Amino acid sequence: MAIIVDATTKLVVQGLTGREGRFHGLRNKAYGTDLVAGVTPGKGGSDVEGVPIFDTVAEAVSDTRANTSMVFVPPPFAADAILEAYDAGIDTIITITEGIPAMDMARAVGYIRGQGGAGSAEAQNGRATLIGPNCPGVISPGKANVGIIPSEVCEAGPIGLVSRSGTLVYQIVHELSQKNLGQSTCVGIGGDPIPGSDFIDVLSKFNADGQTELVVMVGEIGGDDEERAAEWIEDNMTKPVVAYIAGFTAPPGKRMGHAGAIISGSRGTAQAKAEALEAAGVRVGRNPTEVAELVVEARGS
Amino acid sequence: MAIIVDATTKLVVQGLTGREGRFHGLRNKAYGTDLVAGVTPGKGGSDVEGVPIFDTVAEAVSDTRANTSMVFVPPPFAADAILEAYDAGIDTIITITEGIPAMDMARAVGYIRGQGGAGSAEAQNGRATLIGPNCPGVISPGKANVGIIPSEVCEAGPIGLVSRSGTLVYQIVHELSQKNLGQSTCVGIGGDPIPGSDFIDVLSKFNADGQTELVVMVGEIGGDDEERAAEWIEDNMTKPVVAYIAGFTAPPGKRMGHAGAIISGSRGTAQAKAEALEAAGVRVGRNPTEVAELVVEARGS
Amino acid sequence: MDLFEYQGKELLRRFEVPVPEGRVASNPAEAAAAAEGLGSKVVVKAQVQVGGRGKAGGIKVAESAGEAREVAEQILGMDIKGHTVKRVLVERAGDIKEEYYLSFLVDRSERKFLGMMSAEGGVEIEQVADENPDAIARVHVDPSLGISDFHARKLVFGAKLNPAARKGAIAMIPKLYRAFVELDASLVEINPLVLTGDGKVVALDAKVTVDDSADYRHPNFGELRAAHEVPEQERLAKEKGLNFIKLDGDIGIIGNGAGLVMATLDVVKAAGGDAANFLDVGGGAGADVLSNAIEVITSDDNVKSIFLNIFGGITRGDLVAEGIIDALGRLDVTIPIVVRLDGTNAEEGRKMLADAPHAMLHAEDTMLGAAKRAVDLAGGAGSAGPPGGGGA
Amino acid sequence: MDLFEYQGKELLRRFEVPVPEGRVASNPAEAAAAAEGLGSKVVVKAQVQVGGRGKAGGIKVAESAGEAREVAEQILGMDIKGHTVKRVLVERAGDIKEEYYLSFLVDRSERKFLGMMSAEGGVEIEQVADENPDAIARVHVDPSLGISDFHARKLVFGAKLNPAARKGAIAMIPKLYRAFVELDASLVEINPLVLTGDGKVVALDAKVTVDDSADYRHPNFGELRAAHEVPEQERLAKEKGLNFIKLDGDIGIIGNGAGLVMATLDVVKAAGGDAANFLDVGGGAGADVLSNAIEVITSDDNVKSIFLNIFGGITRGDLVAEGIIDALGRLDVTIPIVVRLDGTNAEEGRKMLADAPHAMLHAEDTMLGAAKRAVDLAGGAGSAGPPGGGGA
Repeated sequence: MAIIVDATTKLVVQGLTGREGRFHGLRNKAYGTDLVAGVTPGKGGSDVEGVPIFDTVAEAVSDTRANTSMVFVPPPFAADAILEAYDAGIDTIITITEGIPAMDMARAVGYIRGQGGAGSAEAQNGRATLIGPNCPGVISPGKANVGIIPSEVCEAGPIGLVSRSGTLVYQIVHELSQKNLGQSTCVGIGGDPIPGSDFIDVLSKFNADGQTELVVMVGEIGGDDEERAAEWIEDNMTKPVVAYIAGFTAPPGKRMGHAGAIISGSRGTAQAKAEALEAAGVRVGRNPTEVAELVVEARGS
Repeated sequence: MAIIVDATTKLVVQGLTGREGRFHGLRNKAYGTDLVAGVTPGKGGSDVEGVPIFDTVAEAVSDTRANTSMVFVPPPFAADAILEAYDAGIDTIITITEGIPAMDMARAVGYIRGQGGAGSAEAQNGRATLIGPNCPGVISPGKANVGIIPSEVCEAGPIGLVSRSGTLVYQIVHELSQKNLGQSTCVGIGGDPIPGSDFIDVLSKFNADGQTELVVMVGEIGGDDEERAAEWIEDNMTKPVVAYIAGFTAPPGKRMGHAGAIISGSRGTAQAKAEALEAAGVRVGRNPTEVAELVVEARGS
Repeated sequence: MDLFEYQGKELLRRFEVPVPEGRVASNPAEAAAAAEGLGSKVVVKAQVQVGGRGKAGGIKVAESAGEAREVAEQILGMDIKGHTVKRVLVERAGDIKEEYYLSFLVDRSERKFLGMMSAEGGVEIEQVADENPDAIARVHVDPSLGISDFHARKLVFGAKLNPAARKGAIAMIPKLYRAFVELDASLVEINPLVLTGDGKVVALDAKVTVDDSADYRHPNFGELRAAHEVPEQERLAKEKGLNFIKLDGDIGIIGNGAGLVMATLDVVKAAGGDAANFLDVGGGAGADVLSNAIEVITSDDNVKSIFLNIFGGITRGDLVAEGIIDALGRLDVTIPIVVRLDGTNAEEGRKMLADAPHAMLHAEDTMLGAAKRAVDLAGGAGSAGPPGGGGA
Repeated sequence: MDLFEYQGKELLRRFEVPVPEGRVASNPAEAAAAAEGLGSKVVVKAQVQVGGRGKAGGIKVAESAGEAREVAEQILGMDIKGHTVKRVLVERAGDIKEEYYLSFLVDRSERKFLGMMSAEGGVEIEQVADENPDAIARVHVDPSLGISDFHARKLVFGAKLNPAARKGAIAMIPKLYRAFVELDASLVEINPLVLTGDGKVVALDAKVTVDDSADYRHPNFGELRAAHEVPEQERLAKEKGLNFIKLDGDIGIIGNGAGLVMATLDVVKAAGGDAANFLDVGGGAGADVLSNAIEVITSDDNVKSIFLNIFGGITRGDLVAEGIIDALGRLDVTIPIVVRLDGTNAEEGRKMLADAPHAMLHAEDTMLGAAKRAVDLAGGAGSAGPPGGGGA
């Protein structure tokens, strides 16, 4: 099963002719992902190592039936690219680009998720799943890799992983794989102020996924995503969750690279997040190695 | 049962302190509609014949649990009033105001109905039902009247009525009542370029309504609402439909008062609409009296 | 309101949509001065709101100011499909390489704005739609989201525009969209949009229709409207708050609500008559409005009888009767008026009319009966049979 | 970037948000000239990005230009909670009748903008939120819809503002919202918003935080940024494209990705050490970036050991090794560097390091092992125990 990307993924890369888009797009293809098209306005009709390039996503979808897009275009054009993918009927839009202005994302994410009313934060109302921006993408080991997560560290298995931090995805997957704990899907949701998906969106997908037996969530200081996830887990999650929170020793009020990673008052500290999660029955590891140990323990119990 | 308004309607009138809002609001109340509040910014704390006035719809909803709003504010402020009602959690918003700029309605209606994708024209995605603007409102005889339809001509019964034209609602209801054909609900959807609900929206509600046994739809020249309704009826409608189309003798290209009532090419003529409806199995009367006769006939068959 | 080409272009220019430099002229001397000012070869274009003015001789090139005067003289006063040319637009002539089509309009069924573009411009878009529908690229823009660059790309690449025109077109489309929105337009149509010899993309024609409901936030619309000629009777009716359109028959029609008035036209036709007009007194009309409506209709010599059809909602029957009685009292009415009155306070109204009999006043109970009576009183059925369309 | 009050107000003024007339001054003479220019009683306000400057004596009234010079002399150079006052804002003093609170910010959880207003202004809003949460009116604005008048009314009536201030506040709120959006702000906070004696509603203070990611579309942000002082080491790091923050410990930290660096800080703390800094080389760092990072850290005399923790994704292990070798070659490195390298091309990288031994270079296989080693090499555990929080 897995979530978000799998063997049915037909990928179009927006920005496939760029340096990074090409490198990672072809790397994803080499992994086995069904890369069917690239889009670069004005380069329609050309190809990248046999992958056809189109001028618009609409044309790519119409010709190749692409259902998933990876957005690798520069920040000033990225929100427009996301909206283009949505308009063209793409269901899963994974944005790797870092440094997209929050206003652009607010407009695009708000539009695509639908305006909704109360509870809009709890589930995506819209037709499409957005992941990112400023994220490492999504890998379902053995099925498809869309993004920049190093597939070498991953193994297929029953553990779902969702993380705000990119390199912590790699670190935790590494720890899991070393203990032969394979992954159903690893999802980097990114740490930007306006994320396309948050913990709850991804947890609810894992909850419904047949392959996933346990979920590891990796949070960090700033915002209250982890606290809201804790509430949601308590009310809805039927599978065990193990968590890791980075930033226990981060000084209050210092920016740690992610716009979201600013401690705001008492909520938003690693401490508060860990406590909220533990109160919801989640085991919280103190370091990545301990997380893998807790997973073993949770599966044994 | 009935649709849109009924005995559970708790009405707030936006603009109850205005001349027309007061007249019709109190008239609706006299009919038995549960008028619980009025809203006029700056007049909060006062009352109109015992009906409390609030500064905002949010306060009115919080104090009175109003679930339906009638918008009677002047055109420059009407779209804002509609958005305010939606933001406050109102489920049914009926806008009587005439002369609201189409751009304002495009923004408000588009937002409230949700952006959707293909098929967005076929069903309201949003939480709220919008009726109007530039419409006479909705009456469910014996239950509630929200708008300016003269209740004297109505009787409770099994016939649903939906009309783009206001005065034709009165005329057709009159013809029906004279033949003892009572109405479940009479809905004026208005003839503006951007209507909150169209024929399909209302037909689908009648289709699901236990009280309604047959629906009369009253169209007019311009646009292709009737043609799209015909397609929808053929595929979805389980109850007989009788139609009337005004404007067989209207000269092409002349504006007939409604912005929508402009003949555009071959589609949009009364002729084309009548043919499309008949092809979908709808009986089309040539004048209001014949419509009532066809209803009798359809119910007999 | 449909704007004249020169008005539409003037407004588009404010939104930085590239249009040719030009000036409007209402006499040959002004045209010559305009050409002088532009200092180059010019095009002199009849300002009428009807298609096909090129074929009708309403568009001419002039190499000099003198020549501009001459062609303006020819064009001004011309009749093009019933429209008299009152003004010409004198524009700098450009080197046209290709002609395209571009428009934005309100799409009622989707409740969105629809952008359309075609590489086949300069012809009627309906013709392109019929003969080669794939040549028209379409994109829906959600009003609450607004335009994004991809919408422009979808149009330009979808229409397979010449690569040389891409950049200019992609830059222009969002500007045209903003003009569309901020002008409260229901249509902006550029046909043709041209690629010039020096690689620019320019709106060579412009058809702009603005929403009359938005007049209140466009103080300049009043001035634009003043340039539009309206038949005297319609102008008078408008001044009195009536929605009036002149038609060709001899039975005057007065009703409340556009739908009811259209239905009244239809039943009159079915009864063998032809309507002389469409007159909607609107909702909530009082006595004075009704009285004015009767005055407007009776001032038309073609009218042989009047059918006054009111179904009161906000409109009150007693006030309608008051208006009729007032009109009959202050005007010398010599043509029969058939009155059918129902709805709010109709009984009171009918009683008032019965209490104030007048030789020209005829009451009828039903719409169909009233239509027949009006046709009879006008001198019997004309040529018409029942309206077309399959019958039930 | 957090703007200074004077910068925020200057920007808000462009969006027609009413702010007091004022000028910034960086020395007493300029302050006197500013007061002279304003020609009235003025307020001289320390420009520091920290709360409580009033209590600290950083805000003073001056009746004359001379007095303005005197108070500016007192305020300039003051230390307010660790911030040195480099500039003062000299503003026309007004007659303040009431103080309110108003802000817009990005609400991550709702993915909308949140507007907040309170009739209790001039105090920390967190305090109001704690003591009297109902005194704060909130409204969410959907970014794709934008602001509508009702949002403003909901705030103003919801906050039970003095009726005398309603009109001014309702007019101001949409302007502040537009400033928020068009400035790419993540926060605009007006505290206090004041009602003046003559009935005007004015932003007496302004806290504006803008989104650094949007720099490219705000050419003026560079100039605004220039007014901000940054510690020398951080400035250098930023020039080299590194995300660097100075901390108080003695173990230098280098990692890729903010999350991994934060986790590294945590394991160092758990191992009994304290980080000297936070340094994120970002994604896809090459050899030069790594080499620069080592240079920046080794230039800090407090650093006793370095923990370099890389898990390659886009970042390639071979390039990391190349950077380390380069740094060790060109710098006189005298403190131990513990390297833990995993992920993309990590094997190649580890081999390259093994092939180029250096006395100061120590390889470790795991994050925990590397943390312990770095702490040991720095001279053993300090005071810290494991980080707080309930255990598993």
